Amino acid sequence: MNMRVIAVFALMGILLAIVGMVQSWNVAFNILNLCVISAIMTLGVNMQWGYAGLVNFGVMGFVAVGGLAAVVIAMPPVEAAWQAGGGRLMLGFGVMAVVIAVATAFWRMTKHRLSRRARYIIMAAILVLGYGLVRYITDAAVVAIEAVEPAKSGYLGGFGLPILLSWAVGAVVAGIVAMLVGRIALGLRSDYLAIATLGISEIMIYILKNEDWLARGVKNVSGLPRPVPYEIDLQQKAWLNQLAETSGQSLANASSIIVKLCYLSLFVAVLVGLFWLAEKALRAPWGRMMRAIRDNEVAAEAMGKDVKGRHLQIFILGSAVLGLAGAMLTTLDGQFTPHSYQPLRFTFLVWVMVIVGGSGNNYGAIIGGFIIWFFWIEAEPIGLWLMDALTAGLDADSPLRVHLLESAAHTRLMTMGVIMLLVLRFSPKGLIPEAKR
Amino acid sequence: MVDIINALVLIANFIVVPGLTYGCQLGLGALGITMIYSVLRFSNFAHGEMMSFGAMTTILMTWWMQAQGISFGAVPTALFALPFGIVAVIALTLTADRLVFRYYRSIKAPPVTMLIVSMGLMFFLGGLIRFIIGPDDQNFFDGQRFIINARQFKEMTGLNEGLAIKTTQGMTLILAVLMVGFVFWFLRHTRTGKSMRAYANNEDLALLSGINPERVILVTWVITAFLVTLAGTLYGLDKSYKPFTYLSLLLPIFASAIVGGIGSPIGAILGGFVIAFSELTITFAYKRVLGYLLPQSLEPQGLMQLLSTDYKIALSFLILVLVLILKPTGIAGGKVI
Amino acid sequence: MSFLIGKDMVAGYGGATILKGCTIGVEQGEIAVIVGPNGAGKSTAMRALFGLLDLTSGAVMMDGQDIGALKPQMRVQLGMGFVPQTANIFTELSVEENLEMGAFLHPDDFADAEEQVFELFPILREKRHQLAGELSGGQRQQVAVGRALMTEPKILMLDEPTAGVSPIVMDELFDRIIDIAHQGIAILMVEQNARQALEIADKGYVLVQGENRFTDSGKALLADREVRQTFLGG
Amino acid sequence: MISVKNLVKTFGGIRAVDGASMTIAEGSITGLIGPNGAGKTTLFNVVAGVYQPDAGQVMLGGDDITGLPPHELFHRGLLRTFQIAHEFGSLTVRENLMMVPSPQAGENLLNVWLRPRRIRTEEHSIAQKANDVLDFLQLAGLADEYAGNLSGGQKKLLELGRTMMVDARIVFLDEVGAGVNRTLLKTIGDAILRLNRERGYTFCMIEHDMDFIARLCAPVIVMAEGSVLAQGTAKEVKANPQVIEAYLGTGSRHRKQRA
Amino acid sequence: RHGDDKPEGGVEVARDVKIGVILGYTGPIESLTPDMAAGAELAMKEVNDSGAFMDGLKVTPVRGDTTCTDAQAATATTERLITSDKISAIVGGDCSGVTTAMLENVALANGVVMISPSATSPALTTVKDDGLFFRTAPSDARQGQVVTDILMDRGIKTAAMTYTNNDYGKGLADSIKANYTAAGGTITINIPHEDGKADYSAEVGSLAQAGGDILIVAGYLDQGGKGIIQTSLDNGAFDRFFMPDGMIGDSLPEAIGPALNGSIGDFPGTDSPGAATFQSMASDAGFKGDGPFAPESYDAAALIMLAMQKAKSTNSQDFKGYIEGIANAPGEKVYPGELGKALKMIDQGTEIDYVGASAVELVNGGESAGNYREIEVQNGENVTVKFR
Ligand SMILES: Nc1ncnc2c1ncn2[C@@H]1O[C@H](COP(=O)(O)OP(=O)(O)OP(=O)(O)O)[C@@H](O)[C@H]1O
Ligand SMILES: Nc1ncnc2c1ncn2[C@@H]1O[C@H](COP(=O)(O)OP(=O)(O)OP(=O)(O)O)[C@@H](O)[C@H]1O
Ligand SMILES: [Mg+2]
Ligand SMILES: [Mg+2]
Repeated sequence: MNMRVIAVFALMGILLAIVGMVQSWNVAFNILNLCVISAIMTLGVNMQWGYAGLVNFGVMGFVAVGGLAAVVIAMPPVEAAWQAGGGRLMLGFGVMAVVIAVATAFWRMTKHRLSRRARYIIMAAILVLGYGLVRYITDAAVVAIEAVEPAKSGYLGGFGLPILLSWAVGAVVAGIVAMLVGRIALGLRSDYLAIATLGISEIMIYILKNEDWLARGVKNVSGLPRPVPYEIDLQQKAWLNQLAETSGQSLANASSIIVKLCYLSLFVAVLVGLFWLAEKALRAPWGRMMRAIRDNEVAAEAMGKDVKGRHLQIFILGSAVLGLAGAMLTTLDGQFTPHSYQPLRFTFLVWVMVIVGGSGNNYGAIIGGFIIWFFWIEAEPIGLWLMDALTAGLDADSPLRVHLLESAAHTRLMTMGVIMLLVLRFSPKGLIPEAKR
Repeated sequence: MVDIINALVLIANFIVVPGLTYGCQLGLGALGITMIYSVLRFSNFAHGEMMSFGAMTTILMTWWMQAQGISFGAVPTALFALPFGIVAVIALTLTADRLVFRYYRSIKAPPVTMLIVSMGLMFFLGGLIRFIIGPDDQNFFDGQRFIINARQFKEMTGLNEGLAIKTTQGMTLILAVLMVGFVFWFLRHTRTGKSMRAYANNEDLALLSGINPERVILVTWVITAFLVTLAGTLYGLDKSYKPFTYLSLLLPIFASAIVGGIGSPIGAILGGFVIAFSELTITFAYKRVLGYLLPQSLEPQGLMQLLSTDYKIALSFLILVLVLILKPTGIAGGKVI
Repeated sequence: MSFLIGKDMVAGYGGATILKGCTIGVEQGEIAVIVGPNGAGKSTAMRALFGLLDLTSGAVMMDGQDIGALKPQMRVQLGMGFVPQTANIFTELSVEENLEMGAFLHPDDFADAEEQVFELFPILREKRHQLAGELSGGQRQQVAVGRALMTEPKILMLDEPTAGVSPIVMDELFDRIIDIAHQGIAILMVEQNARQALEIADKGYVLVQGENRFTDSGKALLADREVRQTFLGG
Repeated sequence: MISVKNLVKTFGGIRAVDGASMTIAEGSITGLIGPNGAGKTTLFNVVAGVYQPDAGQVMLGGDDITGLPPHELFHRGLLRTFQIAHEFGSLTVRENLMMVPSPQAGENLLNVWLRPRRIRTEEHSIAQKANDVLDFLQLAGLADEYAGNLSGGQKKLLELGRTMMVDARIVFLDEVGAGVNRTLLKTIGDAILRLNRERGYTFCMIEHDMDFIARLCAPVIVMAEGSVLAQGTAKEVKANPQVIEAYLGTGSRHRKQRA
Repeated sequence: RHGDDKPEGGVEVARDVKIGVILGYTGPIESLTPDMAAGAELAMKEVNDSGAFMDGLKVTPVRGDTTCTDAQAATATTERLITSDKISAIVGGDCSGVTTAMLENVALANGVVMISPSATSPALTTVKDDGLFFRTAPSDARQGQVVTDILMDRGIKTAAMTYTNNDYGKGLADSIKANYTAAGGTITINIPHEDGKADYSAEVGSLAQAGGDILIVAGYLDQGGKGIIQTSLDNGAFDRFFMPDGMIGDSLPEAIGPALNGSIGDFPGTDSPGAATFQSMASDAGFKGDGPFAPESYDAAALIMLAMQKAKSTNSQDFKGYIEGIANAPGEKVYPGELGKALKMIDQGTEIDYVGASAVELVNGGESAGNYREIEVQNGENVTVKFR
């Protein structure tokens, strides 16, 4: 078992090294950085699916929430927007909170006092009036905020704090969102839960796309501050010039590699920490309880386990990890673009990683993140190379060869598909299956 | 009186007809999903691409027929190319089963492994299709476009509002209803259908009853091939064929299957309608309808829209979540056929 | 040589060998009963006889022919019927559809056979349109046996058919089994209600840790003090 | 200890439990018998919180426990087994037992990360206990096997074993005997008696093996068609003509023929 | 297809120059990109055929996929093309999100010139780019004015509007709305639509109810934009449309048929013959030259090569400063198909003003200024009726 873990990770290292040598080390480190972030996402999903059997197809939404946190924490505030409508908007939120509080209080207090029908009617009235009131207050504020230099800002901006802080905030906010989602959806059975969470995450993305005051919507926020130095600043530094000269690298290369290594060390620190926590938990009675719940909820409930509560707990934890990964990703990208949160990229791909790696197993989840990300990026050159090799015998401008090379981009998808099928064929329980304890 | 009829026509034209069509399109897709789910026990994410593949082969065949000068007047040529598409998809599904799914069945892999495997197939097919026909839009409709169009309708009735019904809309509606009825009847009342459900429920016991699993699987894929080709082609005829849309179509199709209750053929169609009509009715601007119905003095100023179309898709998911909260196994109480 | 016989069967799951060369056989018109402690390999032996599990060595013969290479569905066609110990009904099919699946290979005389099952287990007639998965434990067991009876087998194999059924139904069931045997059908049965079962058995096997410990007529085993003490609960 | 009043539970049109009332006295071993489909298991499920009743009330001690979720009932000392075994298939047999005690310090994540020592000692004692139970059930050899791979009877034993992992006040046993070897069942019967006498467990058990019932249970409650048909000692019940008619029968034809 | 083994920088000893064509070949705009790439590659072929480029150097295109949405994949691809394939400049990216990521995370660090043929986001105007980033797609602000002028001149006072829900559509719609309202027009409704979706009946329903003399569709001609027009015509919601640049192309009138006659639009271009030339060149080469951003792609590639020629270097740092000068007046006007001539003129020291297929004019540190043609669909064809 342990041999297998070592072998698979060694293989991964070799693959990256090959990329480093054949293509370039910059590419290798670029891939590695995202491998690590992917591995954090898979850890999150694996907690939910592998430990507890919860199918969360809302990965995309939680990652996006984490990304939003990066914007809100790190971008400088837009003073003009705050002046134009910030106060009014906050007032609106305050009113919203009051409305919700009043509604819940009413619901609780009248439980045995009013007839069901009366309760529903009054409740509906409170909500509708509240909604109207909130909209009345916020609409004007939103218009005012979005009118402030719409091409450049048009949103409230953030708090201008160090972006690393957003990693923690992203996790917390994603956790809070997960709590709300979990309360609604966790009663559902597997496939239903999958689609419900997917649906909710779509809703979340739509909010991000359409509420411009929050993070500019589809107009994107770019130029997020970095936690690491900029390449062009590094290139001015004497020590780097020296280093580049001694190592025979070009200045640009050297500076990019250094930046990537800086990111890498941050990411790896997070991954190792999370891994330790997750591994501890999985091996403790807590993990045993979770697996028991996964196997048979009815029996676990009869053995005194609060299945609902535990489901919620793991849902929150896993989603928080996804939020953390989302904030890290946005930090690395330096921008927040709601459009990029597509189910294919963030839900399906991450699930593929978990299953290919081997669910219920933290090593498996991590290696799944590494391998699949690697091929997600390298499938394009591999496909191109394949096409070239396949048609090498053909005339340089034979129509078939031309067509094949022209459509080479699509071999990226095909290659990806074939690789997935092959891996799952030869280790159907994932590269590193769940261990017996 | 005329006002009321005008209002009704308005609603028919902008809500009922498109809703029925779109609902049926989703329903046909969802029916295929349900078919695979209820017999082979996994959510087939390659479904969208299979639909696309079916439409593609039909298109290629249509082009060929058109090139040979074969045409059928008012009826779209594609309808006659359809059988060839179906044969091609049968070949595809059976090959895919043979090369891919069979192995996982034999080792009794859990449904999510099958699901992920079908994603692998989705990637592969997606690439293959673009490879063959390219990523572009393809128009392959010929024949008569409208059963009745808005202008004709206005002239005929002398009403203010027009009503348009496209040939493809009529076709979609009829075929979808026929297919649902057939699948329901087949699973419910034929021996083969029942044996398929039995196989799905307890494979070992099915063996002990003398049911031949190979046959069950064969029949399942054949019916699925019918469904996907039909759904893919009708959709392509009505809107237009473009590989990428079939990927986007996957989500609403799954949503329909789930809302209706996955595993239930009737549920599939119902789910399709719920998704389609929730989008249409809630984002519809009722200004003109109310304009007809209310006295002039009360005529509304705003658009009278419950929710902006910005949130159209979010809305269909919201409905989905609401339905599931109220009825956790879907409208038709899934999993039980 | 018996009508159906598994000779010196060795089989297991993955690493563990469960059957260590046991032999089990039954004649036409005869009732054979297997008893033994939990985990002795009784169910495994039944599964091996039916081809649901591959033998490492040994042979399965029916009517003098080696059927070891046949798939389970082929054995069904040869006339073997089987009620497994667990997962023995189609939970998502109605009671009637369960029976119908039993008659999958001979749909023609379905109505008659169904009538017979309903006579044996009257409660099933009432529940015929209910999903089998919603039945009580004992009712499920009745459906399971009913389904196997519907296959009109030449040899009927039952793995603990009476587990969880009420005394009155158990008696009915045993009576029916005797009737069936009288029609010339071979019956092989695993039972924990061992005393009642051995009473009607022509032949009894005591299986321990995958090996034959005692083999004799039902009566003789019942009379054996050691057998009663260690395996039949005194 | 437990009293059930006019309990009703329906599934669609089927009245599975139809106005049943009964009390299970503290310290008793109460037998619950009745024809297949009488509603025994359903009654258990309602009492144990798996189903919400449509009408009626369940009291434990002096408290109304109607509709409480199962895990809370567990903490109040109410344990149950399942007629159709509900093992945790991908846990080993030992883990199946070790997960039972609740709450465990190791089920709290903060403890897991911050107080490993405490968990280790706790685990040690739980494992000890699990091993004892496994020895008793003759399952020790299979301790590290996945529970999913057990034989039918072994799964039933595991069901019983779980109730032995903690100190319960009342234990509901749903046909633990079905599929269990009769010699072993005798030993189990002894254990039940011992738990009852020495540790004061109250038992309520469904069983179709009348010898077993007669040996252990007093009183015996007979259910039929969702309500209580008769109640009394095993002997009384056996002699009750209604019970014979509905449940026990008059013996098998062939036995009568031979007699 | 292996890169030369010499390290980059220093003396140019390379036998050929590689230019990355980094666009979304898979993903939501996969149907637009093949023509865009073909446009860029056509320019390179033309240059190669002329033999006049930097003493006979050959230019090779290297394609890379951005997926349009996946910033991580786009950066990785760019990283690979720059550091492994050693491309000297980039035509791309396409969608604004990935373009920003490519620029900020890779191109800037490596000092490589990027000319995007299609990213229109105003945010890219102000991004810190070290003088490396340009685009041949016009910015939205100008187009809003042009659209307003056309509508007002034709006396159209009310309009419904829908835009594709990305930064291009949103930015354009905002700009149209602002200009049009200021000029006294009324936008009855302004709603987004998502590209690549299954059905647009709901959007069309709302648009129809709000009404208006015309429907402005700020989308893409083979994406949701087409779906909206088709659906509107099918159920009789609108019969006249305004189509901004993303919607103009022969394929649309072809697909929709006579119902589109009378609809109007605008498209970048002057009365220069560039666009027409490019179109016929494209159809000779077997691709659609009128698709959105195909001419811009041709121009992007052409500008890169002309600037290299002028700088006598393929190093971005050397030639980035010449791009704007070549694109703008004064100088000899250069049209598609004249790249060889232009290269020679540059060698001779003649000042040139590259007009190209889309009449590029770079302002604001690297954006297209945008001249527009007013289009009207007549007899199933896009006809230019006026220049603005
Ligand atoms: N989920 C359900 N849906 C519908 N009917 C049900 C359901 N569960 C039980 N029933 C019906 O309720 C009745 C009582 O079932 P229950 O399982 O309580 O019987 P029981 O007394 O335990 O029988 P047995 O001795 O066979 O275990 C049966 O007729 C059964 O068919
Ligand atoms: N799928 C399996 N994988 C591994 N071991 C198994 C599997 N099924 C059964 N076993 C083991 O094989 C042994 C014999 O099982 P079997 O089911 O044949 O027992 P049995 O005699 O029928 O017992 P019971 O009376 O309890 O039903 C048991 O120890 C069991 O743990
Ligand atoms: Mg057994
Ligand atoms: Mg029961």
